[in-house]
Amino acid sequence: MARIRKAVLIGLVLLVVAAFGVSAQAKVKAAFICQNMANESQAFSEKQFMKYGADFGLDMYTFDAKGDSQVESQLVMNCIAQQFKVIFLNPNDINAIVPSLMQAKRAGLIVGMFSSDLSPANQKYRDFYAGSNDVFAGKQAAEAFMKHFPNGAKIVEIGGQAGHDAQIKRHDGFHSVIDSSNIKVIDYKACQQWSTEQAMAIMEDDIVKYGHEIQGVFVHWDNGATGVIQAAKAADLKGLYIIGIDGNRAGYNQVLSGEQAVSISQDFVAMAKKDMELAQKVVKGQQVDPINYIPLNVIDKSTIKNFPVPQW
Amino acid sequence: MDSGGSEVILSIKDVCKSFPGVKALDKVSIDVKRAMVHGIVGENGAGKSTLMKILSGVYEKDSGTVVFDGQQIEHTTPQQSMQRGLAIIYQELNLVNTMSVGENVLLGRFREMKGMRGTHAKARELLDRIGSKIGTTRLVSELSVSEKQMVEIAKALSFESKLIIMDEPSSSLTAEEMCELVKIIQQLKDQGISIIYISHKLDEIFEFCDNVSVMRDGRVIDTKPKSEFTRNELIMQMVGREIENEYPERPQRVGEVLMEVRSINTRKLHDVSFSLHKGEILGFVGLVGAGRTEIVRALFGADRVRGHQVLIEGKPTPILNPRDAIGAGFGFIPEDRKLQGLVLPFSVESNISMASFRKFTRLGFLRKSIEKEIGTRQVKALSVKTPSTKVPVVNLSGGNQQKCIVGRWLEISPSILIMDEPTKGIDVGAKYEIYMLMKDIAERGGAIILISSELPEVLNMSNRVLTVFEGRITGEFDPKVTSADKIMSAALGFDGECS
Amino acid sequence: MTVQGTNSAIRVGASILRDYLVLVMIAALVALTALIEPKFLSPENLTNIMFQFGPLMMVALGTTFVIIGGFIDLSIAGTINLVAVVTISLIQPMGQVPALLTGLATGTVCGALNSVLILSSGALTQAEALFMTFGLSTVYSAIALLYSHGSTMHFWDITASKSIFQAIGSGSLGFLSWSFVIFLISLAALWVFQEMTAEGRAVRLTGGNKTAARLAGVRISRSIVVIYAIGGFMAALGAIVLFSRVTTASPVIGVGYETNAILAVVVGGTTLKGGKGSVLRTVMGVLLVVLMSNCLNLLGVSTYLQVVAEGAILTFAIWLDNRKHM
Amino acid sequence: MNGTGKGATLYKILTKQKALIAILVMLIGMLFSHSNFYSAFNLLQMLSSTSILLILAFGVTLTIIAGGCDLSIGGIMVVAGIVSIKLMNAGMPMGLAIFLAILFGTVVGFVNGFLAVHQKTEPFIITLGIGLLLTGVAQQLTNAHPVPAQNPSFMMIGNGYFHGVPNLVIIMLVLFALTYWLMRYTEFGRNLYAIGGDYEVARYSGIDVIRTKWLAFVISGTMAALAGVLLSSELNTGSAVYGETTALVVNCGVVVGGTSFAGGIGGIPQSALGLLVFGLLGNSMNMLNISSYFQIMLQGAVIVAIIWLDSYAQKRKREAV
Repeated sequence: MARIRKAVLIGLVLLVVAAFGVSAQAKVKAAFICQNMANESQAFSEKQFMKYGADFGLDMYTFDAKGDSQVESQLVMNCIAQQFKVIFLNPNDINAIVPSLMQAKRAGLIVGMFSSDLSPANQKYRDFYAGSNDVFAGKQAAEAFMKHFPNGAKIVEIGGQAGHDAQIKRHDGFHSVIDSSNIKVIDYKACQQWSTEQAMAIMEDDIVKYGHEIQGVFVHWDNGATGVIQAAKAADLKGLYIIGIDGNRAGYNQVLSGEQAVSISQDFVAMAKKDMELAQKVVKGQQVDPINYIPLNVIDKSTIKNFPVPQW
Repeated sequence: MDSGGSEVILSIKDVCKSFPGVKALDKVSIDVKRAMVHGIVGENGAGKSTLMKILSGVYEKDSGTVVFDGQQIEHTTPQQSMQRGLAIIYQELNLVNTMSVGENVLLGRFREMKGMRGTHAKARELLDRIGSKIGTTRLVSELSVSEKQMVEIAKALSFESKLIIMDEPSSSLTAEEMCELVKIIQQLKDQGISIIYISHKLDEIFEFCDNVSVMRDGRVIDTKPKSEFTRNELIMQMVGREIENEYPERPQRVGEVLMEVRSINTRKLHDVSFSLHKGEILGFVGLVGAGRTEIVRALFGADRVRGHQVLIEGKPTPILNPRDAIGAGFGFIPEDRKLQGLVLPFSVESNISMASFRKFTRLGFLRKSIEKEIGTRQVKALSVKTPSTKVPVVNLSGGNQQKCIVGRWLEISPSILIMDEPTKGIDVGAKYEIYMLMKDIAERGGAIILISSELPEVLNMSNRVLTVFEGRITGEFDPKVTSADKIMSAALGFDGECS
Repeated sequence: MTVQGTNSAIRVGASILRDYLVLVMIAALVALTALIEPKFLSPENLTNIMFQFGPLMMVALGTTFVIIGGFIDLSIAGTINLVAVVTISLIQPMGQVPALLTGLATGTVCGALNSVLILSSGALTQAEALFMTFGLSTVYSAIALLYSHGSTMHFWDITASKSIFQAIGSGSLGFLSWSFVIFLISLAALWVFQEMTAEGRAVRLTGGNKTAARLAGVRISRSIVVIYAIGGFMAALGAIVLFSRVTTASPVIGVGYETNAILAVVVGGTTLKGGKGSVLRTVMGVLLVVLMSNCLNLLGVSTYLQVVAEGAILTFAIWLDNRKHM
Repeated sequence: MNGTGKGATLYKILTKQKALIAILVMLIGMLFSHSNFYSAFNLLQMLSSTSILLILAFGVTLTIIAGGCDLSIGGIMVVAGIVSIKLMNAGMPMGLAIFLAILFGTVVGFVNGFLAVHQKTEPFIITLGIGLLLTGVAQQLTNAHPVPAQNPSFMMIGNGYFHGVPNLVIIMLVLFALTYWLMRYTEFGRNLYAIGGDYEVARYSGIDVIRTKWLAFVISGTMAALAGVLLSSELNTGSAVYGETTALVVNCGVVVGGTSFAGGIGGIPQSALGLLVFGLLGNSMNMLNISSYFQIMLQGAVIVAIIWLDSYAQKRKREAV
């Protein structure tokens, strides 16, 4: 018993020692608070910050909010306590993060939003924003449908994780455009997780219900599109016009093979670089544009050759 | 204090109670007088516990009247009956193990006692009244059985009880603790408190009861002053037939040494060594907690004990777990039938076949027809009363449940059968059958290690007894020639007897 | 007499209703849905259901034994995550058969590891097992994340042959899907284990009363290892069916499976108290859970209300099932 | 164990309090880190952010000590938060909205108690089902959109300070004192211990077991709703996605602290320590910049280690022959 306890203690102490050996002296201490490292697009973004941080004179650290709004606001507090100069964050919930950002501003931190921006009323609590915004992605998807079906069509929409920021924005952006068109969304369902299997199950059930009525599918994420494609294949339903968002390897390959019509991609590399560039300027005391849109890439059969193979 | 003697404190008239399929009580009438000890005897299933539960308010009667202390009682709850002055001490001790003595004595009356301090003060006072020195802040889980009994009595006294019902209080008490209890019963009687004393043990009934009622099959057969009963009459009324002897003759064919046990040492046991002969019943005598159970558990590999040596027919046999023990020819009937012996919701058959998997499996597959044969064979051999071998064992009476465990071991015909309290909570008739089985096993060349808190049982059944005191073996006796007193004093670790 | 006769007939009817409550609920659900949406009974939809219940069914079948044995396993989600990413990543370097075997072995090892930790600590209560496996689930998930660096892996990254997985995912043998065939085989094997083997009986006895079983010479330690290993193996099988079906594997693919599996097992009528239950009951439980989502989808009920309905029906089923034991 | 007096007592406390040891180890370990861990700001923030989990834990502890458990708290929490904000946004005065939201928790607690105590359903599985149901209710109420609060003073409850101490910490401490008093110095609390220790004995002793245990679930539901309101105030938003794993984490924390799932053993201080282990661990790991996946692993490992050690100690005690 005593031996075990001792071992645990020694282990923990070693861990502590190892950890502070790592912490080097800072240039400008900056932190990226990642939405959820278990989500691959977010994990990819985190890698970009780590990779290019030094180029912008930043000593980058990353934290993981684990998809939890409360953890995320705690991490902001944590960064204040650790006297970070700059924080970048991609909020799980743009409203829930505001109270902690108020504190961050009061403590004098430079706050940069990544990928999604605060609502206009709260934008005073951040310095700048770089991103392409899921609302736009949703709008782009709607426009792509309208372009492909000028005479109207019946489509279904399959949402990402219910209540998740990206799911909400993609859905809202999509509907802000599609609702005024002649394209009819005959069914909409969100998933309980970003689960390919759930997207597939919903699609299967939709196929049973609507069969060949369905002409197109808007699915909130490319990995979900994988499930939709599998469901369509199994039911031998050809010629579906499928649009997904992300532009990751799944989306890229599916567009390449013709199974998916369009993948709308956010350029996380450019987004991260832009965010850090802005931070560098603010640190130097220069004025920056508060809102910086990174253009979305609409990857389809005709444009795919212009894009490199995505790294995630 | 009232004059006592003839005044009736509790009058039960024509009380009936049915459960689905069973008539548990059939027009039961009993009068209990003030400041008297009223014994109630009867086999298991006679309806004693049901009657007590109706009195305490756990069950509701179907018909009949109950008058307690001049008040007719219709609907009642345990709380109300306690407040009226009717307390009950159940067979399974009724204490919360995770709480302190003081809180247990005054359980559910924290507010009334004005907090923790008041609770402990009142508990101290009550314990002092029965001359007990148990600390009120001790955890109940750390107490011995007799100490727990004292706590129960203090709890009963806390309500200013006029009548205390004791449901088989002695079943887990040793003789010494029993002396203590007798003294307290006498004290309570002197204070004008009536006692209903439920027991199987005729010795106790004859020792201190004033009146005795006999119950059988949900009916009261007879109520008389103790002095008007003879022992045989009492037994006959309980069983409904005449039993000539309570115990069969001892097994006759003791042979050479079968097993030798050398120096079991644990925190509780000190250098325990003994031998066992073929065809012998070896009894262990000692207080609960003296180490009797620990010795046999160590022997059987049930507890983690290392360093001792077991030689069976001269060959060293390492036993690390119960499985090894069974392989070496042991059988084990544990002290707690329900917790350690049976899988209650399972069928009679699978409870019997539990230890003889090897007999009805081939290549890892069960052969159910053989299993059924095993079940049927043992049910028949031991005349277990059950409608079928598929019935859940929980539906059987205590004695029949015990027979299932015995049958489990008989099926693998062990050379050494350990029986820890084999007749606890079993009625007289079933007891005799179990004694006959023991004798039978021994005479067919097996050996039995018997542990019992009922001294007459050990002394009458064993060929040889070992006394255990504080983890040591303090003596070896031949019960045929040695007096019970002498054996008892060795088991108590002192000379003298209780007054 | 006649009154009594009717009464007892009612009583018998009620007891059948209670015993086969899940079946009754399934029947009601099917009838209701078929009435409103006739497409429910179309062959396409039946094929759908056959594919949809694959992964949960595997996982729940394994969990059944853990629960019969008187324990509980929350590490399933972590195990699925780990097995999915490990297996898919090994198809390319090792070839599909070794990858498949390694995946199944990984799951079994995770399960066995659960039991080893439980046994070594002497944690013999369900609650201890509950929290220990909850912690282990987190550990397995973290390993899956570390192993995959958080990224999703896809079939088309694999140039080597992956025909087995494709067959499991969407292939059919006659009118039965391969995943359904795997289910039937596992069900048969597990049913034989449960009903006809000594070890199956030992598991049941362990769940019924550990102390008594041990004192009667039953190897309860082995039973505990066996139930968790089966749980892990079936979780691995579930993971493989799952990622084959969707042709991708992410390190969070198994989220929610542990509670769904336990719910399905309990709704089926296997009691959490241990000792009682059957894989056949679990099949009914899973059927109810999967049918419910299928029916509600077809009826056009929103995802949110589906969750409400699911929670309500499950709560009701558990409550009713409990009534019969009272 | 052979020591005497204070030494022995200290040893006993140490072997019983795995959570306390873990906390001490972390506190000592952090002394050697070059971080700002030991700043008043950080420590208060850490405490503040653990407060909501602690409040949930206080309620759950009551049910666990009574021999039950409550896995519906996550669901209650999110629905209560959403309800309070929705009502406020609809123009209801803040006090009334909060009151109604908390009342909602009381009602759910009442239903839980009915099912788990009165109907004697397995509390573990039935509260899991209720929790699932409530998650759906939360999604339905909000259409799965987070609802921001429009009343600025609502936000101040969860984000304000009182003499430099976060409000949340003060509320948590008040509730700690209240529940501690309830469990230690009232008949209700002592009866809960008795019920968890031995249900039948408590019943035979005249304790109204059903009502008392039922009340524990009601309190747990109420506290969960209160925590939900506070969480929504802290984040100024109500959303269906909060609290997905909260229920398991809180119940686990309570057990890690030393409150036995078998019932009858443990207490409010133990639960507080158990949850603090998680709060402190998360904070320390962030301070040390341990990478995310390792953090997840370490968290799991700590749970496994503490439960393992606890079970092992019990096994040793059982086997000490």
